[in-house]
Amino acid sequence: MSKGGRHAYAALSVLAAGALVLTGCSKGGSDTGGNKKEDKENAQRQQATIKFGDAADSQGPAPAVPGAKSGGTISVPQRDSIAHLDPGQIYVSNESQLAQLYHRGLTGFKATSNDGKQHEVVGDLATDAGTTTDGGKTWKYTLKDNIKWEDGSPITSKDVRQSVERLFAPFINTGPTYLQQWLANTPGADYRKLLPDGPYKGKHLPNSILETPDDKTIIFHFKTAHPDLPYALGMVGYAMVSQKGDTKEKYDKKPVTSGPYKIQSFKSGKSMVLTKNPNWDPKTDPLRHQYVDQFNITFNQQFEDSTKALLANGSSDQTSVSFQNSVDAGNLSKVLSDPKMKSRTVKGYQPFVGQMNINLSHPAMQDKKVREAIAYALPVSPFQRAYGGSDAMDIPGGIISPTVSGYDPSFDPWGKKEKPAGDPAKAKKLLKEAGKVGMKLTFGYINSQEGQAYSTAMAAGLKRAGFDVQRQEIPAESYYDQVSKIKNNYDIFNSNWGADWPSASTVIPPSFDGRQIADGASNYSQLNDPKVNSEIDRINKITDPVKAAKEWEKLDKHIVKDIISIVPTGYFKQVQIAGSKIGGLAYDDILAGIDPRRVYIK
Amino acid sequence: MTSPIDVEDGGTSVVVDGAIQPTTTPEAKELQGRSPGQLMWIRFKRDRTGVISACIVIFFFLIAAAAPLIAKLYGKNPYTVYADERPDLFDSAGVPVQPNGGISGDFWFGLEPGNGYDVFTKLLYGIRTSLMISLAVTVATVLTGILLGVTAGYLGGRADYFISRVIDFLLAFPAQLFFIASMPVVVSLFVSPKDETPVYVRVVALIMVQWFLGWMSLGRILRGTTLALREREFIEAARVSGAPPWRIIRREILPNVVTPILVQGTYMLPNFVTAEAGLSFLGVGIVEPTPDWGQMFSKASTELVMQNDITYMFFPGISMIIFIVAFNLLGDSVRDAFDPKTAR
Amino acid sequence: MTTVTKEAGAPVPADAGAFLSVRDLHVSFKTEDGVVKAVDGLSFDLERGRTLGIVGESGSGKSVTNLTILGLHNPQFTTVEGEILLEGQELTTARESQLERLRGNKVAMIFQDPLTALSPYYTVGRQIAEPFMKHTGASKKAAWARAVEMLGKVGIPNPKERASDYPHQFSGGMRQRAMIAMALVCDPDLLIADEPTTALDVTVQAQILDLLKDLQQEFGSAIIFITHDLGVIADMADDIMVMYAGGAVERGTTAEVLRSPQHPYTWGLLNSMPRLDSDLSAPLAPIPGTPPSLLNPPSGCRFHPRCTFQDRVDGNRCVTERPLLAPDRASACHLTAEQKHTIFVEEIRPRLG
Amino acid sequence: MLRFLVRRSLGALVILILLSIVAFLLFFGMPRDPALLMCGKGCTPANIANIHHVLGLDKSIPEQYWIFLHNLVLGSNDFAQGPCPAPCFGYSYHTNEQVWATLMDRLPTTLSLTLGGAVCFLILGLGTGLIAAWKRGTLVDKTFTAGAMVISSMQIYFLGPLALAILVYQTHIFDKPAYNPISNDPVGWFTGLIVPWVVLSTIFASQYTRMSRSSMIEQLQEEHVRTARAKGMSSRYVFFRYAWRGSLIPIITIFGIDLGSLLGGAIITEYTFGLPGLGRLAVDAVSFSDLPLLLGVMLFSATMILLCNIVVDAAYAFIDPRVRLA
Repeated sequence: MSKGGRHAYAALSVLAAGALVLTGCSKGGSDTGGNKKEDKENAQRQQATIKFGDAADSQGPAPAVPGAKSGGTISVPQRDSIAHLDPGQIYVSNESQLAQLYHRGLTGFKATSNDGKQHEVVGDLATDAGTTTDGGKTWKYTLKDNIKWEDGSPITSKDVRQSVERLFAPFINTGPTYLQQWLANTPGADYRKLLPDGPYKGKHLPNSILETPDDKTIIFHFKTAHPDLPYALGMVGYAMVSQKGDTKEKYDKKPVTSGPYKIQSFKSGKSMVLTKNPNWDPKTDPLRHQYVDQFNITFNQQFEDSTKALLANGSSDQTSVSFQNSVDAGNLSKVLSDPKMKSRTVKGYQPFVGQMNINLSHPAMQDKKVREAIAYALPVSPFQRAYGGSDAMDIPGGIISPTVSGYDPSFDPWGKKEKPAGDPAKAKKLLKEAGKVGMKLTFGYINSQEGQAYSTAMAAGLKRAGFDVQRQEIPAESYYDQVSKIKNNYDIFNSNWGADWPSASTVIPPSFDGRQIADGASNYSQLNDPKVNSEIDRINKITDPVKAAKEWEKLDKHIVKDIISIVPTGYFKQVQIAGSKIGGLAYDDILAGIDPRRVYIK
Repeated sequence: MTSPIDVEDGGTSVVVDGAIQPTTTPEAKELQGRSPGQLMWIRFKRDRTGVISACIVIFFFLIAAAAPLIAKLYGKNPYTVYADERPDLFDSAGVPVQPNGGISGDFWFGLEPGNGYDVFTKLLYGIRTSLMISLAVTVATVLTGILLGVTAGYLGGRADYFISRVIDFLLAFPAQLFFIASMPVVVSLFVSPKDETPVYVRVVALIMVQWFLGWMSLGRILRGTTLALREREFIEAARVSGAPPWRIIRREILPNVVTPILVQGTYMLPNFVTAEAGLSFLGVGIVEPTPDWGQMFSKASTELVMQNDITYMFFPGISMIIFIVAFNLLGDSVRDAFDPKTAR
Repeated sequence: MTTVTKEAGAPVPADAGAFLSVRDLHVSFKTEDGVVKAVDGLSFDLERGRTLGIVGESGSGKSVTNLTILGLHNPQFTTVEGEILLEGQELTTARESQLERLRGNKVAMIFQDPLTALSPYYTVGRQIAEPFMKHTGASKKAAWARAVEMLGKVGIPNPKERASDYPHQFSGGMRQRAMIAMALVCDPDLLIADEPTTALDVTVQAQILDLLKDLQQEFGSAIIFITHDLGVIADMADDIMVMYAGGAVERGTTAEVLRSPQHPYTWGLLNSMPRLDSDLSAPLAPIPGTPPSLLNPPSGCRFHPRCTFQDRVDGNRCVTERPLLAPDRASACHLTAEQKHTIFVEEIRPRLG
Repeated sequence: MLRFLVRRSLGALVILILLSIVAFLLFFGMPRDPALLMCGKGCTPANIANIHHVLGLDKSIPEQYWIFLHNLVLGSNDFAQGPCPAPCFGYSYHTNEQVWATLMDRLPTTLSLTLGGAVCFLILGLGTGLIAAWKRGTLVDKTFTAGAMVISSMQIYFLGPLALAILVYQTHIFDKPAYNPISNDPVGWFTGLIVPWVVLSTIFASQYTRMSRSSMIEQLQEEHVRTARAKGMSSRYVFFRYAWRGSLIPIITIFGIDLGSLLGGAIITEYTFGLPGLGRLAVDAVSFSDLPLLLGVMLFSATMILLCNIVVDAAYAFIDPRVRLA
């Protein structure tokens, strides 16, 4: 449930290029200290991994937010308009975040602490997170009683079947593809061959793949074990679509909702009004509350605008909160240095980790000394700078970010925390040893404002170490399509990968499984290492998420330090602020922003 | 027939009977028999504003031409990322920690927020890029304007009709929109999207799109001038004497359209400079790290600069104002020198 | 009375009787190329009811003189010295508001090209009515009626309808009639007609001249008639003043000047004019050379570079000494009266036929 | 008048059709495939082909153009997203919104920016120009002329950020520019646009100062103006009644051009101030290879230019009785 969708990220970059402020920029000396403290917190977080909840955990209603009151209207300024209302099309984080209020899926991530840092996966429409008896090949779900669509009709397994089968239809093209690939047991986009027209031309998935023996029961059959299914089904992209109400493409404009709120009106690019859904029964829902009567959401509200209004805290702004918007970089130090204002803020990590991919398909890059030299030489400070400094970006260690189970804050293989601008001397020495001083290094960069900024500085850093860097711009919209081609010209290029759920299983396998190498696949470095492949298979079968997380972190270190197919460039962060009358404020790591389900008016 | 002295004007026109011929003014003939070029030069030299403006314009072209030399003497280049070389001068967001954008003895114009390029050399090279492009566009548009304008005016008839309609059509184009939309297209004509876009391709593309929508006004003026010249006796005489059209155009018409070309040219160039900078400002022109005037404005309009380092935006801003003002004044002076009758 | 002519610069008492008296007028313009002396020491007088014809080539200062009378020069660039007395009132130093009261009221002007001299943006009627309203304080309606009346008087058919036409809807002759109507709308005492017929074709020219004469009789105005056409002036003027390079070179009654001209320049003018009764084989003889630059006028007699008779003057006087114009019937030339007479009778008249 | 309108509209129509063809061809020259953008994760050639089919991009260019024209005039119900009444430019590839609706949605922003700015710069520019012409040669004139010269050499991309930095970011005197519909929030509408107005009108006004000054001075030298003075009309009367009227013609010509191109999208202004008008829309359309939107913006923009041209020509007839419309 993240904006890990690469096209979404590319699109965002384009938007950002248009003078939007994600680009960030902070005042001099705005580092508010406390990095050490954060590291400590992160270390604690490492132990707190995500468990699969049982039936008891999955029972509604959700635990009450302390001090919560009912009633009132919250206004929500958001920067980016929602493009999709059809759950199958939802992948981008701001859409997922809002969709928490009106779409429900089989499972969901339940915050087990009031700060939104600890979670477990529980059944949402299902009675539990899912049960498997064969290590993750077969998963059984049972629907709860009294679950209804907004029109009052019950949600049945027919709806679930419809929701799954329509994911194969051609018009569903922006949502996640895990479930489809698992069901079809194919990588890439070949899954569409399984049911090319979706359920609309009378064909359905056979019982050997998806079984719905009665109105309440759903059984998924996979050829290989997928212990992560409960996580995956918690994505809004796999939320339920009403079989009766399925209008194909038009569903994207007018979906049938099942959450505590229904969509009263939606004007793309402008506004959206959510009102209470009377057919939502809190007793069936372990995740959501219905404290507020109404949400008035307005789009195209830039970071500075929302920040400014919320800082001013006028009477109408007191009950206002943006789920998406960060505090704009210009106001960041002001907000963080004023205790009164700081009390209204929450901060946290976004799921993304920036990483410089080294294209292993190029012979020149297969020399480990060269890769090591790149790793030492590459400045990561430009990346931090381009996105607004230390309040918006952390200097990274490995590729498992602080919000993903297994993160190790002490991991810093290339000394970037000491020397964020790189270590050209060391790199030059390595390059000399390899006999490759002055070698050509083709650097593909995204043609966005940030991309231009950091790539020029990174190139300059690499040049100091003795590389002959050739920068090649790639249009932002097709950036990931270009770099994900098996045959591409780029020796190095940056990509930002975000976990789709807080398990390294959505980080390491997509990025490093050598058998996944294909045009458009996300193993950008084209790493095909037998040890890595076998480790991925081994860890993927571990059904205990806590144990799995430890193993993933070991593999992370192996890849980053010993194989060097990527060099991490940064952990994305943000600070958000709310009006003074907003209660229940929490930065939810999974949603990568303020949790909309628990806010209330004080 | 008499043309009374123009009292309102305060009369530079002691000029008497007869229409003013493009080649000579009767006054000139009477005084010393100087050629119009000499006469223009004399008038121009007398115009103090014009001479100062010309000096400023020449200064800009000189520093543009000598940018690499100046940078060498100064000991810096516009590509060094001082934010990484001298991290002590910047905070983590790339803002110079010293006041006034980090102006110091080392960095005369300070440092650029972000990657921390040296503003002084960046400005020099930026002026160099912008002037080079604008000069090329001016030359291209002038040549096209001459070619099509004179052809239309001289040939008349169908060719004239056709060219005039093309001019009308192109003038109805939303120019800026067209620039933005066509820049990627033109770039893609030269390179496949997978490859690096070399700087020269962007430069060529910028020249081409601006040229495409830049020549019409001059073309129209030259068409009108040629149309009028065509009816004049000396052209008629040349034609009757059997001179080929090409020769007539070259020997008789071109020398007589030098004035509008020179005057229009001096007005066009600064317009191309600002248009080019506008495109780079919108991000479709020259991009980082190639220094460019417009791209510096683009940088200046980021929140990073507007919030933290307002000093930075003055360097490209003031230098461009000086350049444009000087060039426009020069244009006025050139026009006045050629045609003293025009009211100011 | 004929034109009162006195020694240049001689003071004239205000009660001398002259209606308009110009005394030693100097007008110069500052230009980028230097100072242009457009009028250089000009004096003349004019009585009520008389017509003074001013003849000269372009740039001889005719128009400038008359614009200066009305104060229509641009004060920023122009220096005016000397006196212009209208009924004893000094005009060169008069305030703009005083001049405004005079213009179109006591002194009116008719310009050469009625197309450019009439505003294209307003109806003819309005343009005629405007000064009437301003100077007489008449109502809009009364002024309009007056405009229609004037249009009728100058011979525009259907004046009621035509008054609400725009100038471009009029023919050239009608436009000039409208100009005249506009000039005469306030019964001016002095009418300055600056080449009023030059832009018109010959038949219309004659009509306009007749009209002017008729109107002069009716209104009794004095007229200054500027032209370069001696034929026209013979018909119109009582007196003639010939101007060259900013100064008067000869003056006298029409008959005197045309019958026995005394100045080589006048001879030249007459020579260059075709006549119906002249021998067709006799060529016209234009004056050699071009008018002098007023930026840097020739020394001595301004006409000397073009004068074919300067060798008949003793010594170098034509080049060094500026000849003065004596009062009354006179010419500014160093030739003796006898020489003038002989040359005219023997050399010039035969050629004129 | 009617004949004039018909004739000019037909001419404009021809130009618009030619323009749409050029825009169409331009788009197909673009290096980017909109399908790539819409394809998302797990994109395969088959997927792209499918999107091409859905968008109608697999048809020949003339056919696509014909469909475009047909939809524009008659509307269409063939779109998967829903019905599309005429004038139908189709649905945006990127936002899935009706292009016409998007244009109409953005129009108020551009309209507020442009018309508000135009009122300011006309008053300011003509006013200062007239004062300078009235007092020509004096210190006031020289100050105005020099000031206008310098300001008109500034560009929106310099003065805009400068004004933002000083008035908004550093001193917080004004709000960051934003568009609030006037019907919802008249005060917010005003305060949100005041900085762009100031910048826009300063730069444009300086040009009008120079133009109206020189045009006035030229008119004051006209013979008919001299005639009016010779009639004894007061300087003020002559200045405002006679000279001013004639000086309007070149000003109106330029104003028509300026207004037309501003209404068609003040690209740099909107980009500088982050205002979501037609100019921003155009930039977005290009960067997303959004053909329907691009065509919509281009044609709308050109229509504005042509419309203003026609209005200007009609205005000539109003000012100058010599001009007849036919």
